[in-house]
Amino acid sequence: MFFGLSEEQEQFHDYVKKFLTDNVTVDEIRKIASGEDVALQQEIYGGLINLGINALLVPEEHGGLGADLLSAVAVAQGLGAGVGPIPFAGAYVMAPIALNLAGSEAQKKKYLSQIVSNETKFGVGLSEYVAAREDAGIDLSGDKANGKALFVIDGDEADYFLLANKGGVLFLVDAKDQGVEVTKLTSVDKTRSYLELTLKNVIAEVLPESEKNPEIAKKVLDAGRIIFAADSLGASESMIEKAVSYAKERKQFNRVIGSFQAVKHMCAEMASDLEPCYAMLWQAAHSFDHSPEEARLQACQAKSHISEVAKMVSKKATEVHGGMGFTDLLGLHYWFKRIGLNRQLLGGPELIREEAAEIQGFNQ
Amino acid sequence: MFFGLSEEQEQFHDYVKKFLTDNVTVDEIRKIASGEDVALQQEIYGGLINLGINALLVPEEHGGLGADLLSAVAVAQGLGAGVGPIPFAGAYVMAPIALNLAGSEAQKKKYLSQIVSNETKFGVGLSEYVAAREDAGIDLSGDKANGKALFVIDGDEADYFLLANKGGVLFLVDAKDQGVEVTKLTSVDKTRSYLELTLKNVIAEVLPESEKNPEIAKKVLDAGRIIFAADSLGASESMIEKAVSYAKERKQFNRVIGSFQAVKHMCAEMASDLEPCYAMLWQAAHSFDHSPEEARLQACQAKSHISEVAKMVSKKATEVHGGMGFTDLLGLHYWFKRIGLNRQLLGGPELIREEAAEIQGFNQ
Amino acid sequence: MDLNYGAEYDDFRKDVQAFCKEYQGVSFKSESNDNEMSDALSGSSVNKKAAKEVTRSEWQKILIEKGFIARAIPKEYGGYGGETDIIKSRIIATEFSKAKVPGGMGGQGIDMLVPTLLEWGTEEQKQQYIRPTLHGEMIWCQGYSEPNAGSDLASLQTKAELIDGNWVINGQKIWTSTAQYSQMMFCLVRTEPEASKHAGISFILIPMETPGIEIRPLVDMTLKAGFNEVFFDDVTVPEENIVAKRGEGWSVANSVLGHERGSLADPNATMNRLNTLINMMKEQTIDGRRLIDIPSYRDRLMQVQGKVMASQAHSLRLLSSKINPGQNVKLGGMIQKLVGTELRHELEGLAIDVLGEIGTLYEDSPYLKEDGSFQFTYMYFLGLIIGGGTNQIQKNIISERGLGMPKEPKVTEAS
Amino acid sequence: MDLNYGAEYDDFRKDVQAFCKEYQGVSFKSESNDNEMSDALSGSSVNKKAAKEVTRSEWQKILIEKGFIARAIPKEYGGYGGETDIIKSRIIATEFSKAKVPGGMGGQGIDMLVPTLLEWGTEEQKQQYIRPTLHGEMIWCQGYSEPNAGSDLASLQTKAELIDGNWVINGQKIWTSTAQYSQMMFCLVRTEPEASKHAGISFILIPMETPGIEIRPLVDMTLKAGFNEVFFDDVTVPEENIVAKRGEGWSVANSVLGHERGSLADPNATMNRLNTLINMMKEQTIDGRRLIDIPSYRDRLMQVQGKVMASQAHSLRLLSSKINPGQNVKLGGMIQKLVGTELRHELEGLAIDVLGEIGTLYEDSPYLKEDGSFQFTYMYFLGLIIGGGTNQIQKNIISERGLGMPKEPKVTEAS
Repeated sequence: MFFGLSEEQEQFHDYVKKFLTDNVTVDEIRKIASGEDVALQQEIYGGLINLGINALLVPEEHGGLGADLLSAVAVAQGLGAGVGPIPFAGAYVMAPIALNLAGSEAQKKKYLSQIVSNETKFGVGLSEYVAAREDAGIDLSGDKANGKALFVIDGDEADYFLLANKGGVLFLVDAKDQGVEVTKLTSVDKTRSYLELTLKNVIAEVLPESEKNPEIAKKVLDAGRIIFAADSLGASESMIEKAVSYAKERKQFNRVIGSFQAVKHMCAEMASDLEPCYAMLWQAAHSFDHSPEEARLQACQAKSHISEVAKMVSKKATEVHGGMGFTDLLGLHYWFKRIGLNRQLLGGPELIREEAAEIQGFNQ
Repeated sequence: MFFGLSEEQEQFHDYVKKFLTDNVTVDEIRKIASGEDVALQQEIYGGLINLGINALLVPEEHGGLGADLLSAVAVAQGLGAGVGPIPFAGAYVMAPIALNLAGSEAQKKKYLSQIVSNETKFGVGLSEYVAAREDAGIDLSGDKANGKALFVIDGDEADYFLLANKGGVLFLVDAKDQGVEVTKLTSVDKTRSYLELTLKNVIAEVLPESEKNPEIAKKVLDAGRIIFAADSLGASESMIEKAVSYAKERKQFNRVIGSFQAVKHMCAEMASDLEPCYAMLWQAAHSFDHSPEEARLQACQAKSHISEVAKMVSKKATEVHGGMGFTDLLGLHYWFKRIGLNRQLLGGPELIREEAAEIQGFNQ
Repeated sequence: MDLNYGAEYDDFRKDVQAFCKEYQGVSFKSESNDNEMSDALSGSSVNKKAAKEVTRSEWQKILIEKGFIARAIPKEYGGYGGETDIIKSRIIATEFSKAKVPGGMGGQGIDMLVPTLLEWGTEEQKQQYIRPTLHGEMIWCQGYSEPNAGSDLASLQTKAELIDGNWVINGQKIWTSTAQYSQMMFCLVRTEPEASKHAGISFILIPMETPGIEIRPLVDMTLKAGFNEVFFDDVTVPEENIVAKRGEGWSVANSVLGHERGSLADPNATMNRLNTLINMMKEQTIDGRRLIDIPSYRDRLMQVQGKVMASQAHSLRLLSSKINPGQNVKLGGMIQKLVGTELRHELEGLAIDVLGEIGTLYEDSPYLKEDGSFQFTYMYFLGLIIGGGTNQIQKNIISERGLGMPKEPKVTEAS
Repeated sequence: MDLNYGAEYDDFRKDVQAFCKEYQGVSFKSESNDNEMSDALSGSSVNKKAAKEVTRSEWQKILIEKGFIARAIPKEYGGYGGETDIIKSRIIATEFSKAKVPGGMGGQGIDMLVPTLLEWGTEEQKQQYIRPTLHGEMIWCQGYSEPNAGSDLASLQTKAELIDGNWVINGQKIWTSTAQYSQMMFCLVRTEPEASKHAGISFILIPMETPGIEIRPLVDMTLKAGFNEVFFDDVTVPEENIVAKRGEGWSVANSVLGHERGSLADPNATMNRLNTLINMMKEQTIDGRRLIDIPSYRDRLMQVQGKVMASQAHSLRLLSSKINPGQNVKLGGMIQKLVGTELRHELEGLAIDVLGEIGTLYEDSPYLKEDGSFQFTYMYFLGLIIGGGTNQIQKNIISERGLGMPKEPKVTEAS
């Protein structure tokens, strides 16, 4: 019996976290966020692709590493810890899982190996499936898709977009299709891409199993939620580390502020609330692969609970930094904003808790 | 322009608070709560009746003081502050308001003057009107009432019970009616009476205006909620006072514990959250008499918000007292339990917030 | 309880209403130092289509002439020359807000420097600075905080030495808003290095054109609001630019500091924002369901509404205590900054949550609600939770001065 | 991640299950020191109709013989004489809980004194005390806290002087649960008044029959649970009743204190309570609406469920760290008392809220749900938030030992 990340997963995590710490200083994040240094972003992206994060969840038969979701969680924690400015949750988790579960043999063969070779990149837009805002929503008739998808993630250089209609039918559209109009959306978190798609009579390549089994779209969603929870957990962990070490150095009233009980207790509260989240998250990821009957509830609860804890951490850690926490100088706000965006992606806490109740049959 | 309790209301309040501080020590509360000293309870009751709390809300034409609800709030704050072990919210606020608004001229003449002379006492049971639990509920047909009323307040020595059916029709039943079966209920707060009534073909004396105007029952409810909010506010104020003064005396680690930032901040948090509640409460009471269109929302929000603040205060103040807060020695728990009971009476915060939303037309 | 202001004030209100009617739709010829988010912060909606144009400075003069601002400031210094009347101030604020007519200028010159000079300044200083400040022709910034003197402001190290009848200033200030637009700075400097921490500080007025001043913009987490760092390298100003005596700077600063703390989170602005949020929750939908019909959002909304109502009622009680000297609400005033900033931050966070992914949008998008101001204000009020005496410091103050709890034992050596 | 325990453990589980089947319905011949609320505290439901009756002591012996308790305690002292195996412990706990078969006795003798003696005791002490303690024939109470030594336990003042080969003890203890049923007390006393605070304390065993001991019940806010004050007036016990050396008492006490802190809020008990709450919310109604269908209650329930799930998963991680030495979860162990007690208090408070007025009932009423245990446990866990090192002290520990933050500067004189 071993409850936790395996040695290999720990290594994955530590590598990602260290890679970002070493290669992505706050100055560099700033340049990437402002769009000033696209080359740098590409370089970082390349470095992490070299590690194989793209191949992680692709089955071995298609050339991937065939790892489980917990391995992806280990990576996501590292990306959150270093506000990794690259695609992951959509492109390398939700897309391969969707293709593998819902794709035809031909589709799997074609696309999964292209994910491994990184020839083909996928943006993912399930927001309308989760909760449609404004006049968004996609109408799928035969092999034609029309409508609007908001908040597509990982789509900046995408060759294809993985989308879903309200019924959970998953399909791909080619980014080069004439009917696809792409608009960039700017969120608070500029380290990740965020798009709006307008589809006019676009050819939709349906992943056939998703038509037969609406549980597949839910499963893809679970995976995405677990990954965003992992990202927020990693970001929270970093914010606490930064707050604690700032409090040990910063002096006011002839003392390091970390010797004031108020500051100490804020740090203790953050750490105490975050600590059980690791196990919660890992259990959800483990269940995703090994105890599917428990996975949905655990994924929902992990996403909503960790989002709440992370919000608290993002506020308190900023407060511990005092005025410096509010400036751009330390760049602490990149973590704050990362947590802020993750919180809303694929459903905010209230909506997900409604789902958690539904899963347990609590809603009439 | 003057926003606050008038000098007279302040005096009322201070008198009640001082009367209880002087006459009702923790030892005496303990005896009253355990039912050991009924005579003492009667004595206290008598002392407060002498002050005229029974006549407060009865119009002058019926021999009362004709005061406004804010005066009753001043009294209720004092009762809460000293965990006054006497009837008030039901017997001397809701009952006279109900009789005055909904009674026929004959009923007013008869009952209101009897409230002033304290010949007749009223228990009040509106719980089923607010939110019926279990198989409770009262069926009113013609002049006969059948059913069960839970959580009747102020009913220990009542001559009559003021009740309502689900439609808000208010009526009186004679406690001596053979069909009235009274069972005592024990709540955590043993300083106040709590009854269950079973009615079998009991003669119901309807207050006729309440049949014509269902707003009257709501108004009676508003008054009750404002009074319970006032009681919790007074109890919270006392708990903070006790916590602060304990923290100034108790020493640990060679310091008074009130010099520890953790303890200071707990006290500051309690005080900061409670302080705006005074104005909120007074405004609600003032609106009850002078701006009826604003009163319902203000009453709901005052009851739910102050209940939440009081719950927080009751926990933190106990924590500041450390182990002594948990014992019966200081009797702090009488305030804790008073706040606990008030929170649920006439609707807990969630239910009342639902009503607050309804009042504003937010529910579809 | 008496919520009526009386006949005199009813008449005054009519005057104000008439004025507002006359000037409805007034707008400003563009001047530089407007903050694009100032409307979100003040909770008001922007009146974008304007009928009449005046300059900020002209508008100031009109308002002073009517006694709507600078009411209690003597005529000889450019004020209206009347009595302080906070009920009238409130009536003005309410009616201007209702009619969406812009109020007078704020800023650290008018809010802080003018009252300071009235209390501590020499006749020459009053003559020289108050009028142009009131007229909006002299903008001031505040030089208080330093990188190593934040919560512990009194440990500030910027030094001023009196050399040949001039103060020669060296050091650095931080969190200096509007420094880049200001003609003047009022500044706390250490003039008596031998004296104890608090007794060594003086209050000095510095023209921002003086050679040796360097202003570096300090970008904050919103990437919008304008703070600065200001560096002094042998900045030389005349000896008479000191306000009060040497070493009295701490007292001078404290005499108006409380005022700033209270004004950081105006309950009326918070109520306006709440109403904006409610309207938005009635309009926006998720899967066709109105946001306000989603019970868990609605319950949070009701919780916030309760707090906002309490705050607003509380501000009336504070107002009352100012005009009814017997009313003691000492603690009531102290909590305003703590409670107000936390509440506002919570409210803006709720707005983001109900908007979900739309709530994460920022800067520029057709889907932005209220110009993306919820995200901006959510962060900005986190800044205010920290700034102006962090809320941890506020809790110290409330417990010590409000509840009479003992100070923490002093520590002399750094641990 | 590997949640399987392996074949050996699967077999063991089967043995336990067979045992549970055999003893299903076992109950105890009434003995005095049962706490009527202990089932609510442990989160289990009471099995009121019993088939077989045994005494507590007989049951202890059966369980020891099977190795279900006292597993790693040497046979010579009355234990099973096996190896510590926390997976087996967990399997036992799980299966006993499922089958509603009562577990072994707890209490301060078995949980704290026995491990202390095994580590620090002389051979004679081990021989004399461990066996009867394990068999439930010797009940212990703990004499640590004093009225003026709560959070600051090391400042305790109860004095023991060595006079003619006996310890003569004077002073007072508080928070002594089960004192009235105990044969023995293990007690911290000051034996070296000249030494520094922590170095002056010794750990002494006191028979409760010794003349000069007075026990006064200490009623707490629940009006139920049994704490006591214990007074010592020239209480005389033999010199050899000291455990370890003079002045080592603080180290002795600390070697098992951590254990107590962790066990104050068992996540499995919390999960059981959550399930009880969920079932109740499905059954109870307001105006005919099920409680669980009221969205604001349900949302709070889901929030609490999230925390409970996190806690339960966390306890698995802690278990794992004990059997996989490389796994470092130092901080993870430290937070258990803080997080667990707060969560349980919150959960019980939610149960009261959803029950509304019914939730305020106490002691005796046909409408009581779960015997009124929600109110009891709500208060009891507030007591645990305070007791066993208040949660403020826990935060000090977490920040200092867990996060490496500096201690508060020491103050030598009282302010």
